[in-house]
Amino acid sequence: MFYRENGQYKTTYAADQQMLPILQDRVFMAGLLVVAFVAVPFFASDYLFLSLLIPFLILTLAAIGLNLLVGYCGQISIGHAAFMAVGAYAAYNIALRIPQLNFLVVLVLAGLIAAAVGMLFGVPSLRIKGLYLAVATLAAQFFTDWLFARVKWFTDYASSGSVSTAPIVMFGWTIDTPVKKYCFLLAVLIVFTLIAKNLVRGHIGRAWMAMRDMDVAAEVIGIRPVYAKLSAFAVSSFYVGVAGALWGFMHLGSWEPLAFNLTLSLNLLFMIIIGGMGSLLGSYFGAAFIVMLPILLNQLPTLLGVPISTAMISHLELMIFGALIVFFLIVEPHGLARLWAVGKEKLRLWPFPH
Amino acid sequence: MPVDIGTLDTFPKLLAHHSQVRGTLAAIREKDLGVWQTWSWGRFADEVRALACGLAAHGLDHGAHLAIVGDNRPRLYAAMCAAQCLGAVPVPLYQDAIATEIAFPIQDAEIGFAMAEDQEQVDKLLEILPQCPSLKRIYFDDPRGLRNYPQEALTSYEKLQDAGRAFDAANPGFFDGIVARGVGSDAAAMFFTSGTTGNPKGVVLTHTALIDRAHAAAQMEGLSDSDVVLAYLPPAWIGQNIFSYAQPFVTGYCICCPESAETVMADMREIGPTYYFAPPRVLEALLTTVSIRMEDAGTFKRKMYLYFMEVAKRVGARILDGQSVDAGDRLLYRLGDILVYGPLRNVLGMSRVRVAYTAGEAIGPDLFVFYRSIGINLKQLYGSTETSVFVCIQPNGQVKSDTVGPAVPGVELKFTPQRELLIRSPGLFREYYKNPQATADAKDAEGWFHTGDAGYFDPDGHLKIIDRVKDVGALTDGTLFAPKYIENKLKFFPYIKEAVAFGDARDRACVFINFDMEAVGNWAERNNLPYAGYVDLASRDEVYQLVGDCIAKVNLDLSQDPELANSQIHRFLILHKELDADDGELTRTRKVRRGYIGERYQSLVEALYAGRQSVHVEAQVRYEDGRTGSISADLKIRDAKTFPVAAAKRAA
Amino acid sequence: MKKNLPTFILGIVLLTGLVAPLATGASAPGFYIEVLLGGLMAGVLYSLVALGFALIFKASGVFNFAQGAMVLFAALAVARLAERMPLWVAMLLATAIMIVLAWLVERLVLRPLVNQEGVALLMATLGVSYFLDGFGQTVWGSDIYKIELGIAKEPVMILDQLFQGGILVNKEDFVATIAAAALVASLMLFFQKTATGRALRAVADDHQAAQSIGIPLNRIWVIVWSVAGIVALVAGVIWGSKLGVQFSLSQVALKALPVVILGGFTSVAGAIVGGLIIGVGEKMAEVFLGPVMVKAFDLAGGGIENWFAYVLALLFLLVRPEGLFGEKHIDRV
Amino acid sequence: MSGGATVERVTGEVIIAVEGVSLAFGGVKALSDVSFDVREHEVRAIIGPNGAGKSSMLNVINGVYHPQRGTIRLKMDGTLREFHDMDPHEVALSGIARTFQNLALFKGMSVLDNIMTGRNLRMHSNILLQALRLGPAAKEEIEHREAVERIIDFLEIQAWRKTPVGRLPYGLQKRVDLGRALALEPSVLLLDEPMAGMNVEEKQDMCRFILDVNDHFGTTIVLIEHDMSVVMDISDRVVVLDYGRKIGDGTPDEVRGNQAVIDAYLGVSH
Repeated sequence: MFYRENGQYKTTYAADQQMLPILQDRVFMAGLLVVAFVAVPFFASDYLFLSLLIPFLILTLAAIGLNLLVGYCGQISIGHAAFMAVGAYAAYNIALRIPQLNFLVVLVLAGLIAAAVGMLFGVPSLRIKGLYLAVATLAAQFFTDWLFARVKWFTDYASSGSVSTAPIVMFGWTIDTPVKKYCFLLAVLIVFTLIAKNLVRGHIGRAWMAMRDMDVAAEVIGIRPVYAKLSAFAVSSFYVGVAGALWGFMHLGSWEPLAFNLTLSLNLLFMIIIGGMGSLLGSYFGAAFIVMLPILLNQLPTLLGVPISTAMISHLELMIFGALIVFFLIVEPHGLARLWAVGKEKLRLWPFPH
Repeated sequence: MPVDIGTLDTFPKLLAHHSQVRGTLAAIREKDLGVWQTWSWGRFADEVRALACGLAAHGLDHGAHLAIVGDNRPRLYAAMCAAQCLGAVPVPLYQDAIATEIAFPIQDAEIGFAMAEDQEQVDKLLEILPQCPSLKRIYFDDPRGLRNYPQEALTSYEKLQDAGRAFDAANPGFFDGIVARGVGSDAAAMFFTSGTTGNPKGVVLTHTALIDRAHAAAQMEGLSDSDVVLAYLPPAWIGQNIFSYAQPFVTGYCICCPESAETVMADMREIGPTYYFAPPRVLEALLTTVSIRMEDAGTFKRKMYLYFMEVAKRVGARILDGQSVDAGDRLLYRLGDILVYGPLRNVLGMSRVRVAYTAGEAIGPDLFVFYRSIGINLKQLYGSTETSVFVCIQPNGQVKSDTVGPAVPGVELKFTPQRELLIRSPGLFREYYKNPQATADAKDAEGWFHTGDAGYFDPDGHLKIIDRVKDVGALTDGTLFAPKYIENKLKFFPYIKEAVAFGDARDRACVFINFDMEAVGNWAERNNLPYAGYVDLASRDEVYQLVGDCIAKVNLDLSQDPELANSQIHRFLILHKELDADDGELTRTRKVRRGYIGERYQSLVEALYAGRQSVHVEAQVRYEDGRTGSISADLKIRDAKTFPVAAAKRAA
Repeated sequence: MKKNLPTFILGIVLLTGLVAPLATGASAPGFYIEVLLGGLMAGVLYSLVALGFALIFKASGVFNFAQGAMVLFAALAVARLAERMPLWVAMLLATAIMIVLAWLVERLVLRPLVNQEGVALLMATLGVSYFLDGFGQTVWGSDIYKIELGIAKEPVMILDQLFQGGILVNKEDFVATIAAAALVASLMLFFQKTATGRALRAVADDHQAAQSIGIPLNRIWVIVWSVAGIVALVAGVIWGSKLGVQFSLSQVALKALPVVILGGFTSVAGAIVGGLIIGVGEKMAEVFLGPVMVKAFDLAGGGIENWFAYVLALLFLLVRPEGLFGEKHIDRV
Repeated sequence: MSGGATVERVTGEVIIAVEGVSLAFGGVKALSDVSFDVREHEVRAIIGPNGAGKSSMLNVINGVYHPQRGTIRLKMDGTLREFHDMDPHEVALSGIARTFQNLALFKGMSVLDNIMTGRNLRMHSNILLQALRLGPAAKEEIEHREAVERIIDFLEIQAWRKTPVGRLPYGLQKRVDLGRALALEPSVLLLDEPMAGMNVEEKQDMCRFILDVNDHFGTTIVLIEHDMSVVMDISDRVVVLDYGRKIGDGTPDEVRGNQAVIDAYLGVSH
């Protein structure tokens, strides 16, 4: 309805291949960025930042990471929180042992370490497919759970096994208030989203998708499975590792063993199923959904005046998540992102239905 | 604004001018390899120069002809101009014609050179090569599939240009000299028009004629080098060529060639032309797809669409004409523009259209008003190959659905006593090629071109074309009777499929009607009217009522026009069978053969004029399953509602 | 033979690990056998759950992640029902509930997703798993419950004349193991000898062929999910009586996954052997390897059994992706 | 197909030599002791009844299956070299591309991206450059896009370049499959039943494309096809397989006259 595409013709491949080829989309995106960077910091409350926006930004980053592997490369993982844990503990230890290091460097190093570990656990993917891989990634989950709980070095010999981080100072800028954290995370997320977008529309992204859609054909036309799969594991784990470090430093601040357990892994998976596999936008939707649902469930009964116990709420949450997963897999396997795309297509064709 | 012509009296000189003044602006775009590849005016000039020199090197002389066979392609347009540079005459031929059809022009004009688009066209030319001894060289644009063709006559576009560049280097000053020597009175192009009988005639148009007309129209519409045109019709038709060659040369605007026939709609949406031309059949087909696609929409969207189209019908055209409309309607239209008209224009690729023309045949008022009501400035124009198109154009704000507007500056119009339209204009053709007899028949000594069209000026001085002059007759009171005009008016109603009007040399007009089975069938279902078939419906009073209403509307319309008010339809009957080309009642192109029908159904005609209320017929009919049978029926004859002329005049 | 070398090496390493505690004298023989028996008992339970898992995979190609949730759900049902009625009635009732559940899963989840890729089905069972966890705790409660089988829990000393110190065996464990082993045996018989069992195998080999000879696929699915539900019930009751019925049961039952990887996905024998290997392996690792590692790496306690099964399966995937008894997969293009 | 000129194909040296290849799955023999060769620029057909081992033969040539016995020699750098257990992507690197009997397109991707994937083995910019889409990576994308657009143009599928392949009708999907293989700029193209399931018009188009590829790029074509009239029309030499054995080899006319072939195949099923 709002699209006026006449005259938006492309005379070069660069213009044709740009990220948002339609002017109206670019305008919309610019508006969204202004809102996110200017309006939100002015108007949002600390509660909103801490319970909604900050977790949303970090989990989106993690969901993008998982989506690169599962949604784009078709390699299932149900143990991705393990790589978050690797990222978090790596960042903790680096920051602890080399305190003068810039936080950005710490993040990148943590991501690289997570990427290395991810590649290690991705090696079985070269020999096995789909379902088998699920178990391999579970191994990563349970092994890291154990590793960080039991090997004292990782937790700096803290007696409780829990760790806490020092405040983050970067270029003389202390990121301590929720607003600052929000702005920093938003910037990080945008950069990482752009990078992910570039990767998936580059030849490596096509190699991933080819492996996902038809692996034998992909190999026959010259794609090396080793490179495609391991690079997907590496990039994915890098993203998730960075997200883990941010989760630890910016959201939790201090955390106990098992903060990155199977439940978190499964939640990541649910984000991309509900949001949309093989869609970066879907990662945003999925993360928003998973972050908001419990809050809504907590608020709703109070709003309606029906008292429900907290235990009950957490059970309800499980049931709703479970039912939604099945619902989405049956009704819209491509998730909310597909609904968005369909809506957009409808607007472009308005008033025609197709 | 179009350029000041001044001394730029040929197309090659105009090209040189553009390449100097707007050398970096886009001259021609083609969607190729996925993006819009662009030739600037400078590049265009370079291509033409190399081609012209190449053709010169191969022996194309002043006055010789270059056949151009293919779709809208930048290189083919460059070839047109290259020929003109040498004083040779490009002859664009229809790309979808079969081999034997293109043989005639090549033989007729003793064409020695041809530029073909691709293998398909080359194959056709090679096929007729034995019959066309004059044809020496065939150039081709797209080499696909031609790599191993052994024929010596074949040369690729690139090779031709290479030869040209070598020639240019060896003969510096040749090109500039020969372009400078060209004069406006040289032939610029020859278009073959398909006559209804006999061989096609080659219409020779001079540079002056084409440039003058293109310039006059461009000035009238204020075209400039920021306009954009999509070239999607056959370039061998002057209706495309004038917009994709002559006018860009006088204004410097950019033309765009679609990627392939399948992608025209998509390419149009991308380009969003600002200046658009479409014959009524194209507009009709577009409207049909709009309607069909809307049928599939959900209830809400469909209701919304219908509601706002009603609003548009009421006020849209008036708003476009700048007339006063009350505030409520204006607001409603504004809302409709957001919800329906704007998106619709976008999907049709017409968001940016400033000026759109339709011509070539009569356009139904509903169709015409549809486009205008959604804010597209669609106008009618009148012209033909012989007149370099632009004879009459409806000026902005003075658009009517049944006239073609006043004469474009520079054109003189008059009528013979038989109401045949005569035209004198700088845009007239020089001659029919090698056909002095036909030339003399068409163009008299004083330079008036006899169009063969009958018409008159309406009170506002707009030209109204009603029929071919040979079909126009007169009622016994001496007033004009134009059967085709009346029939067309009837056929614009969806319920009426065919109509046959009688009245020549009679005291009043009467018609036979064939209704449209599908439309009336649907109507009957909607109104819970059970029926067994065409014959059954044809005898129903309800159907007579429906048709009678249509005729009444036509009569009301006719009564507004002092010239035609006496031709109001007084009586009508619905034929018991559908007119059929197999029975000789229609031509193969589905035109009614009025004379034959009049003879065959003489008893019916007589009954109409005898004032009887019914007439008995027995006739052979063929059923859908192939069986034949005879029906005998009493056809009803009804009087139609007519309107007094005087009252109409008061209203007007 | 060359290709089997890594498998061979892995086998040698495992065997060495198995005999090392005895050979190095790190453990007394009696204690060693006690641990071995404990491992075997746990292993039988793993085998049981893995069998249910393999059954579903064989018949419907579904990698049933909800197996753990089913165990928890069944155990909760029995525990809470048994508070109001005799245990055997509770178990019968819970069996009925599990069959209804199987039917619902087939109707609401599998049927709409028929012909989907394996990964989508796996994710669907993740959804089922979440739903069951939530639903089970909503209906049955979320505290720790007990199941009393009415068998003495105090350990009994046996073979004390053979070894110094004898071997301590828990009588309840012993009975439970026998029961589980009996169920495993009867499942095998069911599979090999009955018409339904053969039909199940036909479905596994070729869905279309099975349908064309008149086996209603949907009913087969209900049957295998019911069987898996009953298996989950038995496992849940046994574990529940041992560990208490609580949320962590579902994670214990998840170990069926590495078991089937080890045994080969569609192999019944593989599920049994794999279960025993994992049961024994992780118990041995925990008891004998654990202390060594704690000392060597300065760990805060053992807990190797949490990951041992998975890492073992992972190693197996690397050297022998088809598992011990699985068939090699050939890609058709 | 082309009206203007019929072109005599000039075939060159042996480019693929299959010698004594045997392949079995478990106990089932798919190929036994098959030998034949393919010459440069020729159109070589492999025919035979269903289950004759035709697809297995292609799979052996391009490394999806590794034969238990026998050798495959490929021409590289001007000489025939023997290769053992080449992986499919190595075969692709050596200039052999293929299409698939059952469409094996990447369903989640557009026509353009599917064909772009065929360029992957020619794209080398590293992951960091791609991540930032810096100079060389962007330039590479554009260069290869242009190559792919030429293929799209060649196969006349411009109207669908951004359509997800899953939405295309079957005949067009087959064209995209061919396009993806062409994107490799192969010296040998293996076509596994390129015209299966097509109507007459689509078959004609596909024939034209195959011959144009052979003519325009000088690509050697090895194709499996069931439609005998097509095989006889466009191929230079034909190999006939039956139950995994070669029972005939020669020009279409020779094969047509071969009694064993007539018995096994032509006479019975067609």
